Amino acid sequence: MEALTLLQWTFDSLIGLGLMWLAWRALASPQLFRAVVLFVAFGLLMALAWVRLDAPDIALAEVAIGAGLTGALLLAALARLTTAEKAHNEADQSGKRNHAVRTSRWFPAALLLMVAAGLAYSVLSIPPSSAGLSVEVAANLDISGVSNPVTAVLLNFRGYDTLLEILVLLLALLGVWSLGGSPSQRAAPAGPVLDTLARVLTPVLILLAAYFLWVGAHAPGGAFQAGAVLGAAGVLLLLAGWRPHPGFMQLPLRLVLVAGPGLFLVTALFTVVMGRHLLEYPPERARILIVILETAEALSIGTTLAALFRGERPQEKERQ
Amino acid sequence: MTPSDYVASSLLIFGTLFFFAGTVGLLRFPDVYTRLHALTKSDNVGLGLVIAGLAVQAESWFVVGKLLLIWLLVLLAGASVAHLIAKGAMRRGVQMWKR
Amino acid sequence: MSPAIFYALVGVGLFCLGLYALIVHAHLLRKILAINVMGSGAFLVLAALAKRTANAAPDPVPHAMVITGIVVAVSATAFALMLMSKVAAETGQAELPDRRSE
Amino acid sequence: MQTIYFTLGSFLLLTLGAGIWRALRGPTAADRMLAVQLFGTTAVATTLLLAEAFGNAALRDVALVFALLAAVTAVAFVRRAWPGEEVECDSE
Repeated sequence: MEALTLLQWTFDSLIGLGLMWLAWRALASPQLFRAVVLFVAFGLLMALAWVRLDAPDIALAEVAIGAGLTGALLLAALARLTTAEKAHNEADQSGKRNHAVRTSRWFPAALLLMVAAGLAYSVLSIPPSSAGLSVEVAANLDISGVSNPVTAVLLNFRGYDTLLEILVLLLALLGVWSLGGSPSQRAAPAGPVLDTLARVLTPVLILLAAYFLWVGAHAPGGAFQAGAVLGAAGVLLLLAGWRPHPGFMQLPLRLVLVAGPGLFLVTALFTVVMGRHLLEYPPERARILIVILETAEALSIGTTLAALFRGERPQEKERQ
Repeated sequence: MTPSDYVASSLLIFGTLFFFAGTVGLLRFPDVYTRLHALTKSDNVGLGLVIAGLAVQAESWFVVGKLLLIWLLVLLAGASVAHLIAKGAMRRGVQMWKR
Repeated sequence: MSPAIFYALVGVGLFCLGLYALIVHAHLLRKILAINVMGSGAFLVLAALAKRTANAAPDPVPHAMVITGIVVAVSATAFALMLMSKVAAETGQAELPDRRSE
Repeated sequence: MQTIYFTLGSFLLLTLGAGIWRALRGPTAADRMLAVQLFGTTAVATTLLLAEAFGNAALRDVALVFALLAAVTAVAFVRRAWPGEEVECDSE
């Protein structure tokens, strides 16, 4: 048993030190591409930390987003950045670049050491063991309609968090669209290998999203994980050169985007009108309500994430 | 330890050794193409052996199926990505190593 | 020290590392990465403190918060990256000017 | 068996750390991407080992997502972020 404890500590310290080291190297890297690559590796190691901390729900979301979406987003942004810099340097040959390194680094460093010490002190001074709210959640799990406590918290006990969260997601997309998006990049055709890869992986990803949606009621999984996997499928398709049907980019796209938040809002209003608290479902209908809400949300989250990656605002149809 | 434990442990250890070999190859080989070659050994054989070792211990056939699915997906993705990177490197004129 | 406290301390470290990089670096992409590292640190503190339940299952409420947090973080990152691209398209660089050099 | 799972898991983490050296060193962008690929596969193996060590079946789903999505970043690199001409750039 002693040896096992020692091994677990070895494992933990490798992950902890690895995280710190990767974050430091990523942030201090002189070259942007290397910083992005190290940051992606950092995200993967984060997922292993969630696995170790007995948080498979978080691990699923982190893997789908950290391994799939964040990396793709950062790399695409880096490509746009390089293009913009090149275009400007050609237009303006003088182009004196500003690489000024701020000299007074010791002041923020000293300040942050103090912040770190204060935070570490407060972490160390909280009670080393506490059940938190898990007792209350376990006691009320029966009326939540699902048996996975994390899904119960997300969709039932703290449903208003989730409601606001998907509104934030929608807001981010509106922000990206209102910036006018990026000039669409005309990449070379995908070639047979990438084409096949996208064709094989996309159905598997969609199936996996459906699996997470279904399994989320009683095991790790749920709308967020399903939505993240769907979003990754969309990103893969966009990268392989697939373009959505122009008809879909009009009203249908917008309907899918607002389906999740819209249904959630309607449910919230309905519960209030029925004389209950905001988003307090009647226990006997909770299960079916959660299934419907989760499906709509997963679709909306997935579409929003893919649209965020695409970045370009769908063209308005010419109105005569 | 039961006999199946011994089988599983040796498969797992062999698998990890392939991961080690893949990492050494990634560090020591001289150019992108040879490093790709080292990398795919970890993907295919290393993960394959680890999964075989875990499948020996699995409690149900469902778990074995899921493990095999994971391996197949890694094979597919690894092979495709290796091809894409090699092709991209050739098109961009990354020099091949010559003795 | 339990593993939970250890991971919480790592989270604190990541948060401060990210904050330092956010202050020191002038490049916008680095600032976005720094904010993401800060967020990861905060998530790690939350999830680690949820694990203080001896041998029972961890507290699900912080887990749910971290999941929503991860999705919000990626959408905010996407928006920030688009803003950065716009700045770069306008000015040709994505670096904040140093006031003293003007 | 627990001991073996944790020993091998820690060993895999060490090889991860060594592999990151390639991501730091380069010299080409493709080399850095290869390190991330290896990172992904090793993470799949580590997650599967931990699933067995903790007896938590849900962690196999995590490994499944790892396996599926490791390709997306690499494809994004090949399609979007790979600079037109490779220069043997910095090494630290």
